[in-house]
Amino acid sequence: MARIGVFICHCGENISATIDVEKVAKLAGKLSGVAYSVDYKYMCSDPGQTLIVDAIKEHKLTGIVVGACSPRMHEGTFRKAAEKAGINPYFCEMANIREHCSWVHPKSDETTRKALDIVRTMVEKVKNNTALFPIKVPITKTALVIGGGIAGIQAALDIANSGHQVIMVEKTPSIGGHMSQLSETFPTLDCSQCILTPRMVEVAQHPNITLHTFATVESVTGFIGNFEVDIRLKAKSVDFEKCTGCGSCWQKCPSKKIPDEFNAGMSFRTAIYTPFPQAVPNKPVIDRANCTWFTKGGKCGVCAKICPTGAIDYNTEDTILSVKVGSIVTATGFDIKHSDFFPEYGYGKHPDIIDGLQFERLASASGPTGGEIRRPSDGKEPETVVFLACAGSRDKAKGIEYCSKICCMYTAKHAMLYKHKNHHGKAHVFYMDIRSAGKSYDEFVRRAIEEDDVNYIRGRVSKIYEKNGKLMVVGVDTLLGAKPVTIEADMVVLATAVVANEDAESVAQKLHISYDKHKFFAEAHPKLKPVETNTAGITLAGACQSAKDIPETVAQASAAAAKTIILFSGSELTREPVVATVNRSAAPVFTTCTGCFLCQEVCPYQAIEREEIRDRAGNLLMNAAKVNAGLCQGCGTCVAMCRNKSIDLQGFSNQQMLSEVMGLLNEPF
Amino acid sequence: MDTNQYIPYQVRIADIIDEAPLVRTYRLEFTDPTANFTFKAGQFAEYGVFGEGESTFCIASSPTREGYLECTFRSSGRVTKALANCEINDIIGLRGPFGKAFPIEEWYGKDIVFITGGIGLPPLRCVIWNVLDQREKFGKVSIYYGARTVADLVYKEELDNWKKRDDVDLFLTVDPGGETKDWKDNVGFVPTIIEQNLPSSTNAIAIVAGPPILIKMSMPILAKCGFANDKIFTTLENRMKCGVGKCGHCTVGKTYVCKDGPVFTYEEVLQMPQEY
Amino acid sequence: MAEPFEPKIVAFVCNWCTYAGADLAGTSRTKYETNVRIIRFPCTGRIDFMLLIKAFQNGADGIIVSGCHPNDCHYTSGNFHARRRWIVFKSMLDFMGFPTERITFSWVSAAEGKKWAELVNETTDSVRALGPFTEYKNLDFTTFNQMDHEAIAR
Amino acid sequence: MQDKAAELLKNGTVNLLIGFSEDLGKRPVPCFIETAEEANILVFNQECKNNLSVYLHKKEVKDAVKIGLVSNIATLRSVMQLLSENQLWSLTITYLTVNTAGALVVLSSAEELEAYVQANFPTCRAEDKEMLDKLNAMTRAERWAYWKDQLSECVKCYACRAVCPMCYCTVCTTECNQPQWIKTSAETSGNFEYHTMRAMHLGGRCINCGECGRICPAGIPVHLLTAQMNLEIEQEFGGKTGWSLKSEYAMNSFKPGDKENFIK
Amino acid sequence: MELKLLSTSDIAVFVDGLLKAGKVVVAPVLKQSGKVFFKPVQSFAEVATDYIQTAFSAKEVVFPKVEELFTYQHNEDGSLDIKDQLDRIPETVVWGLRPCDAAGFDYLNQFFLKENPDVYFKARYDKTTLVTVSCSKCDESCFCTSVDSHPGDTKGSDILLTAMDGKCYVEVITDNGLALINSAKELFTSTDTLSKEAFLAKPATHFSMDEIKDKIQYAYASAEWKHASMGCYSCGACAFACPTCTCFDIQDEGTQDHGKRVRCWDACGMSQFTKHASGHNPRNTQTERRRQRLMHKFKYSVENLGVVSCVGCGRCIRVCPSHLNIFENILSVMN
Repeated sequence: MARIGVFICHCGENISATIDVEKVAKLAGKLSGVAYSVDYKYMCSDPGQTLIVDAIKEHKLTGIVVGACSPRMHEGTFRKAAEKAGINPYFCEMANIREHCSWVHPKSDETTRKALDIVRTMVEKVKNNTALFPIKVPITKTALVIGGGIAGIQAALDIANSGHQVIMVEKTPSIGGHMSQLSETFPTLDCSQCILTPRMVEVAQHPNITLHTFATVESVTGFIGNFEVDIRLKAKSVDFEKCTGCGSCWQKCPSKKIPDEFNAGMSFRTAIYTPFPQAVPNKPVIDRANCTWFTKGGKCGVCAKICPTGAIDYNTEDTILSVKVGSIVTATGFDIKHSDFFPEYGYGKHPDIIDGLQFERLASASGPTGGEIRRPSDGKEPETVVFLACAGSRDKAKGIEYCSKICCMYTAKHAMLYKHKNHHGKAHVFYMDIRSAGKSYDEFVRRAIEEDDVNYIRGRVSKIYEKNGKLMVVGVDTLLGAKPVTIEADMVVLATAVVANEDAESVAQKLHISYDKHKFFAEAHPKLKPVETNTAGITLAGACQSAKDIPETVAQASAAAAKTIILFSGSELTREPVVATVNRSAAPVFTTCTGCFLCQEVCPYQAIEREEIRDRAGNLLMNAAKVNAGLCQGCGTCVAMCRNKSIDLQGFSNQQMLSEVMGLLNEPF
Repeated sequence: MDTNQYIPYQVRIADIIDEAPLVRTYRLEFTDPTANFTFKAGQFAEYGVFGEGESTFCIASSPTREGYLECTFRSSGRVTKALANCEINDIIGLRGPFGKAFPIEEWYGKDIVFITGGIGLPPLRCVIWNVLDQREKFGKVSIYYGARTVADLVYKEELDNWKKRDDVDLFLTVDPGGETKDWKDNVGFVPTIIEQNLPSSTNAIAIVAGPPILIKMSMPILAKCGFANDKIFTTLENRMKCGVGKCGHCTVGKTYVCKDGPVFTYEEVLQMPQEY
Repeated sequence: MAEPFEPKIVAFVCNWCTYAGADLAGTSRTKYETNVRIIRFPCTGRIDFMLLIKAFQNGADGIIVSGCHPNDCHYTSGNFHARRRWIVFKSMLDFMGFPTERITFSWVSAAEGKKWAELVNETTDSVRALGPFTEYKNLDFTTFNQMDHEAIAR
Repeated sequence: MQDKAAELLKNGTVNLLIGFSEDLGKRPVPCFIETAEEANILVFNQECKNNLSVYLHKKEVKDAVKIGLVSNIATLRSVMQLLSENQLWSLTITYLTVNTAGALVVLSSAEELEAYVQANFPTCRAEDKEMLDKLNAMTRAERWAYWKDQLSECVKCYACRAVCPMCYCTVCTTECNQPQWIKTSAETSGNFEYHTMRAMHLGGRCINCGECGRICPAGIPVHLLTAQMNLEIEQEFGGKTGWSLKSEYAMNSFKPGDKENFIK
Repeated sequence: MELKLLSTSDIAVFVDGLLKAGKVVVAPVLKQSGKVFFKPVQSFAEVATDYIQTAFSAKEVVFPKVEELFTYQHNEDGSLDIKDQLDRIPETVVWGLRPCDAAGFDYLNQFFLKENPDVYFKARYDKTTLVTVSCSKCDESCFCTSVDSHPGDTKGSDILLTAMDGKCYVEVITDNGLALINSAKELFTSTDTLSKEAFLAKPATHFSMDEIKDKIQYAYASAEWKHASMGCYSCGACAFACPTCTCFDIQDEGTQDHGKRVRCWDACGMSQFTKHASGHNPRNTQTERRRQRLMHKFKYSVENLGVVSCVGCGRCIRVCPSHLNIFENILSVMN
């Protein structure tokens, strides 16, 4: 048998007060396989550790059990000691006779017996321990940031500024995201673009950032530190090398009736276009779905003719760019429900029932109305505007139980902006509750109510219909005993629910990250890992995880960046070797794994891969599971799942756990 | 009352020699000094770790050297792993001796050719000692021994002093790629080495032990040298449990390797189904 | 004279919640019955049902299985998988007529030192009341060589 | 069926056909046919109960690659389950079965197989249901006595494992000896742990063909254990075994809302 | 060899008498599974009478499926105690086995005791008396007449009972048997005439040992083995039901400190049976394994012990999950 050393700690009085430590040490010494056993006042003290080190050397011990406090306390300490003595640190186990014994039981033979049982159990375990070595995973020190909104921008800049390479992928022709559409931001009412555009430019000019706009992520393989990503660069039809961004092409473009996404459909753009004046990069792309050249087969071609640098090339095609990155920040943002989602409000058929984003554009100086609040239908200044907070949100019936979080604030902002621009106008807000937690948020709402006398009505709006040119908003005022109220409005603004992007699910599947039932991406742990995902090396930033306002988004983005920078801080990633392994042996057995891959499902980390085992001639003999040590976190759920015990967990192996049970229940004498 | 063949002797591990990776030699002493345990070269025993089970391998020491017992094993299965974890002074179980021995007396005056590889040497070591201890009774003695790598050679010390002896021709070899830079002996598979140094078959006995492949490869060469099948001896190693011809694990056709063997002439082996 | 029966109880617990909870019970000196012996697993998901059977086979009178509350699993889903396993395992044993009340399943978080102490006490009391778990050991007296013992007894 | 089999063998769609022939006692015996000439020994009737899919794991069969499989619905269902567990990937199988109308049906692709199985999906066998109800009606002590008595007859011949298409592990837990999980000896306690283990491993995978119980030399109704498990699992978590080509194994998935009324 | 008469009504009296005398009586018992097993009984009332063949043979009485070889215990001082349980084996009467089973005992006796006597078997065998009942019924699996036996065969029995026309004829074959009779002399009356043939079952005869004995010599190479074994699931049902299969495994149960070493039935048909730790398996295919089993029954045991180790009880045929049929296999490989 092995040569185990047992070291029983008095922990001053903490253990010896209720446990007869001498007796435990003496009896432990008789256990089969125990070559040396001793008790000492403070094992964790320097002399205590020296005692252990010397004993290991002198008695040629193959493993040690320290009967003392919880392993969560001092396991590291004693493993170092073991290492110092020249044995593998994982041949050290702790018997928790303090927290689990001496501190919770009275002084008695029973307590002493329990202590001995605990020690014996660990002796049986350590007999079956094996030498383990930390797992090292190389790291590609380049980060991929998916999404060029404020979240992506913030994360990219933080990572780039720490000296690491960043690749940013944005699906639209320009970065900036939703924030660039906003007029002014609560609670400070400073101009959104004024604070955003410098950041956008910084991204474009940053030496460490490679920007790919009009591009999407095609596929992701590999694992933490070693992802391989294929990026689809959509055909821009414009050679950015040659293009100077002079703009003559889009000024001359004949197809001018395309709804402008940037202005939330409230104005039109051309087929060759830059989304907005401050776009980064400020160079146009051709929207092939709406370009006559492509829809009508080679007709038109004006832009090509007009272009002074000959940058237009109708023959460019999508290209796939393969990159290697070490970590991925997912900042794909969000979408909102549009007014067509609400039958009770006429499915958005009425042009003057608009959503929040549309109002942002109306209020924005760069918007279709140059910042004047005019209603879409006839361009008149509305005298009465009704704002509906919670349009869709917190509404089980609509399948959106959650709170969209930002609506209360921006509705107050909208009302305020309206009042500032139309001093005689009336602003009514229907709300369920006002949620204005956040630094100087509530003050902001109060300002809207008190200074800008916005009329807040607590209650829901049941329906909106048109009556001789007015929008009749029918609701109740629950504060006045559910008294029905009807307001004749000129314009209605719906603070529609924040929802996940249409393509959220497919993105998640490409990234192998999980998502909740609303398609928002799931964090690895709701409390302790709010930024990480279950796939090591992939982090989340911004509203793709859940509805967020700007400060929160920026904070999370910086957190995601920090996680990335931490990962990049070393040349390789070193991990505890407590990971699962699938057995392998010499031919003709190769492995006992039958390749049913039922274990793959239970792994929360996608750490179980498929390995094809082939003979010398290259014929496929069998498929077998293989654990990626870089991803495995060592929970061992797969081990308990495996019918033929082909997977085992280092440090908590089947042999070890069963030996513990047997050792515990079978007293030797 | 017949003796209970399932009750093991208790033997204490007196000494441990690490021969090669995973290969250990134990020197064993009987806890009961009165135990009268006598055996012949080629016999085997069942070595047991209580709680784990028993494993079969031959007795590697020679009856001509009394007072102790040696066994050499490679840890592969459950029992041998448990055995390998034993330390000096641990008590293990021993049942035996079992099986037929090599008819050494019949070989007096003859040349002896030992052919073996890897962990196949232990079964022959017993015979080799036996022969060397009464060297004068035999003719030429040559030993062909090889292993995968230098590290895998067992009984390194003995190999050295056999080499020194001028009354023993030792042909050492390691598989290609298994050599170290200071390796002076042959490189190549055992059969190749035999072909390069063909032994004479006149009035000679050949003893072959080792992995099945080695045996299969060597036989034609020996035939070429003119060894008759009944002049070639080998020892089979099938799975065994009881050692006394009851449990049926070791059967090859009608033959119980444990009691009818493990020592067979090649002629006898050819009579059997090729199920070993 | 016969000692009063003291049950042997084995606790299979996860490292992150219940083990830590038991540590907390210790650091806050919460006293409880000495009958329980803890075996530490990384996660409840790691606990193989065979280990429970083995424990009973080797003389355990009662078993506690405990881990993180749902959604608190350090590995996000280990305890969910475990829970499903226990649902099936329990009904399985029940179908075979096995006294499943000798197994206590529980969620004990790292903050619930007190709950841990109570859990141990309750379990100990109930198992003490159930008496020693002999049914399992007696199983073997149905095979031939064991009948010899009975024969001698007769 | 004989003609079809002959045809398949002749035109090389199938190298090896697994079906039934009869022995002197007119009992159906699994047979393995390699040439069209032998096809005339084939029979197929109510007595052909064996789940021949278990042979698909046999080396000799795997070597033949193109297999013809005479199947009853249980056999087909087990093949479905096996496919969902990523097995049989090296084989191309043609299935010969007889539908309820008594007509020969030939299925030559996994998709056809899935469609047929789902269209003819068997319910829990009446006799099993009856026994299960009987057992569940017993007090627990009675059930313990029942199984104790039954399992005491188990000799661990592992026939139940051998005839089970889902027991395809190259090394069964019973053969793992590092550590030794299951006692080798057929003492009742060891038998108990073996059968519990087997039931746990088959719950949610077993396709209720009932073979293990039918062929047990000691007449132990082991199939009831897995049948009961399947019922429980179906009720608790839904999903049917051998229903879909993609894995719907209840035991490697979970719902946050799974019951926990038994957890303190 | 004596011949006696016992009135059928006295059978119960006799058996219960044996029980009172403290003997363990192992007899066929009908269990809920509908199968009949040899079980120790407490009274004759439990004994099943109407059955063709028990599910398993009675070999378990002398060769239990689990035999405790010894217990071991490490002591505090490092010493080790080893104890066997041989002294605990009780006097046993096996009641109501079939002549084929008794013939099986005859083989077991030779196998275990002829060479390297097995003390555990001996201890049990010496304390066992076999009371056989000749067969009036048989089924298509029975083939004892093909292997030099018949439904009234006395081979291996201590006593053979043949029940006909309300009386029970008692053939006392051995001293053991005589001793048993004498324990209840009063129940038995002497008689001298017995012609039981008319009352015996007539199982079909498929071949004769003589033809086997020479044809089997060439069977090894037969291509038929593959067909004979393709259907084999490689379980141990046939071997465990067989009255003459003797293969076993030896296992330790317990910890390294204390526990027991047991031997338990094993089967040469199982894939792991001959497998080396290295993974090398001398009999790697089922063809080789089934051939080994059948050749052992009909050839090897004849060569080793001079007796066929198949008694024609037909159990292997009844229990085989895929209905492999031993005599059909033998016929096919011989022709």
